[in-house]
Amino acid sequence: MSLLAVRDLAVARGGLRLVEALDFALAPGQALVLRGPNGLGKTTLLRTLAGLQRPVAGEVICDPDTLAYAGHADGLKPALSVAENLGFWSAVFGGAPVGPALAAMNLTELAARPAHMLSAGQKRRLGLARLAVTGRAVWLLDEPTVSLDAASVGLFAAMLRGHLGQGGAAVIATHIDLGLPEARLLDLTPYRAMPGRQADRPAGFNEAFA
Amino acid sequence: MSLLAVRDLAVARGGLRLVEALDFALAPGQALVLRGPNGLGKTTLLRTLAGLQRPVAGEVICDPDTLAYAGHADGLKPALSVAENLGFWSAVFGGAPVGPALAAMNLTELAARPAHMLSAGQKRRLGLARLAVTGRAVWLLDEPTVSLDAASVGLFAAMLRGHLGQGGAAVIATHIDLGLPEARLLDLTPYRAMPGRQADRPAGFNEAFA
Amino acid sequence: MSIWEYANPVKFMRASGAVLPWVAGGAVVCCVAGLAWGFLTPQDYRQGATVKIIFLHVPAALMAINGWLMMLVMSLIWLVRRHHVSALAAKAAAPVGAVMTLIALITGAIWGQPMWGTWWEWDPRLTSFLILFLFYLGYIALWAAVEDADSAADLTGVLCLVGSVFALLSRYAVNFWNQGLHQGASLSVAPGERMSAVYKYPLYLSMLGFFLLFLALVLLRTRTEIRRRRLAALLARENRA
Amino acid sequence: MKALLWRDLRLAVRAGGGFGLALAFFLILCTLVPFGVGPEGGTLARIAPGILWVGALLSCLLSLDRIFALDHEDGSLDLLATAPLPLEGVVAIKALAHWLVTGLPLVIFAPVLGLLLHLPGPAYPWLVLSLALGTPALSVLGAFGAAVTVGLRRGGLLLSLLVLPLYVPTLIFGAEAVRRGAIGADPGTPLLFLAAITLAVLALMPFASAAALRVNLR
Amino acid sequence: MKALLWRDLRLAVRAGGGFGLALAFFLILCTLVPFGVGPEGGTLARIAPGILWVGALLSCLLSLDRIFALDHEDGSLDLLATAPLPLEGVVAIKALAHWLVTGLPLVIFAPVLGLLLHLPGPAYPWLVLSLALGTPALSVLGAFGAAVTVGLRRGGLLLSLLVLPLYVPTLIFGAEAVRRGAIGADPGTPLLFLAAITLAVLALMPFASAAALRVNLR
Amino acid sequence: MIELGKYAGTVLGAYGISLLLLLGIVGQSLRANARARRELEEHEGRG
Ligand code: HEM
Ligand SMILES: Nc1ncnc2c1ncn2[C@@H]1O[C@H](COP(=O)(O)OP(=O)(O)OP(=O)(O)O)[C@@H](O)[C@H]1O
Ligand SMILES: Nc1ncnc2c1ncn2[C@@H]1O[C@H](COP(=O)(O)OP(=O)(O)OP(=O)(O)O)[C@@H](O)[C@H]1O
Ligand SMILES: [Mg+2]
Ligand SMILES: [Mg+2]
Repeated sequence: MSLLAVRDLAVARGGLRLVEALDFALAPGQALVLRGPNGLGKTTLLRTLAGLQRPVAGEVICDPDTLAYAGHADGLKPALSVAENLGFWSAVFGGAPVGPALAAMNLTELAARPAHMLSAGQKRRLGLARLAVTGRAVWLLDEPTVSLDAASVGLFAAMLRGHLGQGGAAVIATHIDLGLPEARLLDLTPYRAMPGRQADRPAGFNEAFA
Repeated sequence: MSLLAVRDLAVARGGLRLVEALDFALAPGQALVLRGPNGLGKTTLLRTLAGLQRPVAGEVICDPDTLAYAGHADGLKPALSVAENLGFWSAVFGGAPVGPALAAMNLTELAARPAHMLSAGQKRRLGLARLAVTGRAVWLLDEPTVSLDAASVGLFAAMLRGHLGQGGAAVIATHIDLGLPEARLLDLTPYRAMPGRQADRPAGFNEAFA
Repeated sequence: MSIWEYANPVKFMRASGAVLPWVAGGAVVCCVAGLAWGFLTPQDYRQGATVKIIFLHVPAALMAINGWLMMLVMSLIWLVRRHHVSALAAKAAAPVGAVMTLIALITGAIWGQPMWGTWWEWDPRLTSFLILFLFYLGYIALWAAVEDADSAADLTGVLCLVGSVFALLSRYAVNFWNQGLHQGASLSVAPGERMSAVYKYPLYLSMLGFFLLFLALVLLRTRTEIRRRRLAALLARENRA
Repeated sequence: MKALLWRDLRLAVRAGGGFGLALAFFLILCTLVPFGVGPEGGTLARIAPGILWVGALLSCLLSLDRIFALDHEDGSLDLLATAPLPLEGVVAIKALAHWLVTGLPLVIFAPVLGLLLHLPGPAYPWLVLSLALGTPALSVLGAFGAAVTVGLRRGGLLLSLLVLPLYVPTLIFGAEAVRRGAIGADPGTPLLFLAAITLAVLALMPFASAAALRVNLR
Repeated sequence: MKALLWRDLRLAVRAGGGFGLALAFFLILCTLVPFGVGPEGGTLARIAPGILWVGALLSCLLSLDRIFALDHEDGSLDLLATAPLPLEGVVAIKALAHWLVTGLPLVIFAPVLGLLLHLPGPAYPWLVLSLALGTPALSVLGAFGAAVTVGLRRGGLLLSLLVLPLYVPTLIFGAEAVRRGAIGADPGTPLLFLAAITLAVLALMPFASAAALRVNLR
Repeated sequence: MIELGKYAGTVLGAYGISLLLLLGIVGQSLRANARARRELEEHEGRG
């Protein structure tokens, strides 16, 4: 059984389709790395998978309660400490302990520091540690290693590998190499939507009137 | 003559020194790449060089009117178009034409699009194009290639090389490889401040009372 | 080959293009005739020449309310059926309705000066019109503020629904708050103090004129909005390609 | 849900004392009015119920945009929308937190400000009661406005334009109750209406707000 | 400098019509007060000068945090601080843009709202004159408050707290001038004080604001 | 000429302002429509 499958999916942003005719399935233990030039629609695709916007065509087959999304922004509260930030998300997602997650991203020493005192890379690490406390099986990650130094990229790869090993899965949009040779690569460039092709139902105003 | 020189510099954030005893000079045509693990103080150092905060000790020797800073945020107005955003900064910095800058970062086709409709990488490209219209000699860049795809990193490297070729200079904090073999590397790790060492003048409340 | 050839916007453009000249012509004829006739009516024994204001005031007030009702219906159609033209029609109706409200308010205020001796009185009818005007302003401002057309249509639709409930609620609240000076509905079928025929027929005519004018303006503005959207859509598509 | 409420309250207390600020604004407003209107006790006493209610409404209004804006900016809202909480619940909790931080302190301290404005004696219990009944509606309606305008830059003023007309019925019945209390009349009817409005709003608005939020997250 | 003014005005017009919004808020406020205070013309006429001035002040206040907050969030402020403009000039220009967008429309439309509140006839010219003299000071003082609170989350209410006390003298003299105008007395003295305050504030505050900004950028 | 009596200013003012407003919205609608049509035709003629 696949954790996440996508059938003939088309996603749109600003009322225009970006990527279409996507088909893939993700079994437990698999990671899919999305590639493609800037502005192709990777972020849009991930948000659609996460259920934040609806697909224009096709369908996403998965249980929404197995998904954890991590976008460009980390969802951190500057006034709360590292441990409090993580503890909140843990409580929301059912109460996994925060200790191991902090340790996995090497944040234990910073646990008491308010988030606004973190550097760019430390914030990102905290954002990634959140994934570990969600207890969700499918991680949807949008450029997770932005601002991370080499050592932290290694930590992240190790955490991801552990997650996959426990039967999780991940979809990752990134421009740089993650050091995950076992991940499947999916270049989205061939799926770029053709402006000509029309659908039965317009994706929005832009398609209804063009 | 060097465009930017630093003598026995120490910088602090949140009242604690991060990096100290820094000495370097940058001649026209030179680029300096700052390396160091997350949270070491690269951003803080760049902001000090830009004059946004004062050094705790030592001095920065340079004409502030030769500096252009580009931080984590790009300074874009979502409601203005790409060309208007760039045109504004050009007007502020003395009216360099925006056409070549747009072309350099492959933004000409997007010129009329409002900035809020750009993807992460497109925004960043616009932020970098701004540097070209400042007409400033020394660029201070904080992780300039975040979110850029490989082609755009190439564009940026080409623009930077052009700038250096015209007698400019650059200080760049980054974790990834820019494809600029001629740049000087400076690993900041050895300059990490020792908590024990006391200065004549405390950097702030935290040092004054420690 | 584009959806433009057979989908709703095309049909709407064709139909409205055919109807619009007639509606507009009727509007001009009825407005001019109604208002001119009204202007020539004799003076009322109590109100003097000021009765003539009624031929502006009442039709405008009616269309102000009907304008909002139309927006409500159009918003519902959009929210339920995702019919793009109806969202644009709701958008097009708002400024027209707001102007009608403004006319009712201003003529009322001018009328109030001789009749009640004050430009403005916090009478319930007047007050609830002022509130209606505020709802119109909020609706228009929201359309202007949201840049993505799809989100703007959805958000203004929800606002229109919620606003309708609260406009009604305010009407009753205001009534509770202050019993006013304003005329009751003297055009109603209730016997007793009925308006004399001298004033009634020109009033009917100018009401019809205002209705047609409203319709013509909404059609015209909807056509404008459709054209704008089409241009934006074509540009967006070119940009993307 | 409880975690969310706790976090919001903790943030309110920690980030620059949101707790006291609405109150402080209320206080300042009630001191400014005499400067503007002139200090005669008679006039002040007459307008005190209205000013107190308008003041409560404005100090509620000023903090509205923070209900969702911060969470939207830092991405928390995206994450909450994919979390195992219904979005309606999130909206309701955030409105509750807003009320606890702004509405409740107003209810408690309004009598003190009534003194400043020479509010007549018999009106005090009705002032407290009407505020207690009415301010929850203000928070919930405000959350709707905040949900509609989240993500819009310079949403602040637009938010006021959208929300203030929605506040009219609450304001009318609230102030009317206090006014009747002040002159010794029976404030029962307006209070009843006020309670009815609040209940209806509490029951229905979270759905509209969640719908607006979903649109804005897309 | 001109480029900055133009950009700010353009943003105000474009991003949701900031132009009309302060005005709309003013209008709403002036309609809410009678709901609170009651509809009697006499009471309203008595408090109209004060309400109009307090309303102008509040609608100015509500848009203050946008003066620097947006520029700070998106990093423009960092870049402006390193640009070849003196920071004092940046502050002054931004205050000017704020006044053009909020203060000026208030000055122009205040008489209409005076009608709603039954402001007595002789007061109208003084209302306009006092607002024209006073609102620039409101914008400049507001820019100072915005500079102090820039970068603080939930700065909105804190900003009000800081700025409202600074507004008190302007409010007192402004409202007093209108009040005197309304009863036919000579409003010369308060107007003179008002003008003096505005001039002093215009000359001095940009320096304080720039200093505060520098601290917050660090 | 019709007789307006002492209310001439009132009545004429009401009619004047109302007609001005009506003409305003009509004119604005027509102009906006003409402009939208022109821009659209220009664009379609080009592409
Ligand atoms: C700003 C002020 C005013 C507003 C907003 C206003 C509003 C309205 C509205 C909404 C109606 C239509 C009611 C309906 O058809 O059910 C109406 C009708 C009417 N108004 Fe006014 N009004 C104002 C001032 C006045 C004044 C000062 C007078 C005259 C003394 C006046 C006289 C009338 C009359 C005679 C009708 C016709 C009533 C009927 O036959 O239904 N109004 N007004
Ligand atoms: N406001 C603050 N108050 C106190 N300390 C802070 C504050 N902001 C950042 N710091 C701390 O200062 C240190 C340096 O931060 P800085 O942003 O300069 O690091 P950096 O080298 O740029 O890291 P990165 O590669 O992650 O961007 C970090 O350890 C951080 O935790
Ligand atoms: N609000 C919007 N309205 C219209 N178009 C938009 C909007 N936001 C983004 N776009 C466009 O949609 C396209 C896809 O954006 P998206 O963010 O999904 O790209 P991406 O693949 O994640 O790019 P990047 O690698 O730069 O992050 C881009 O071309 C962008 O310009
Ligand atoms: Mg992206
Ligand atoms: Mg950094």
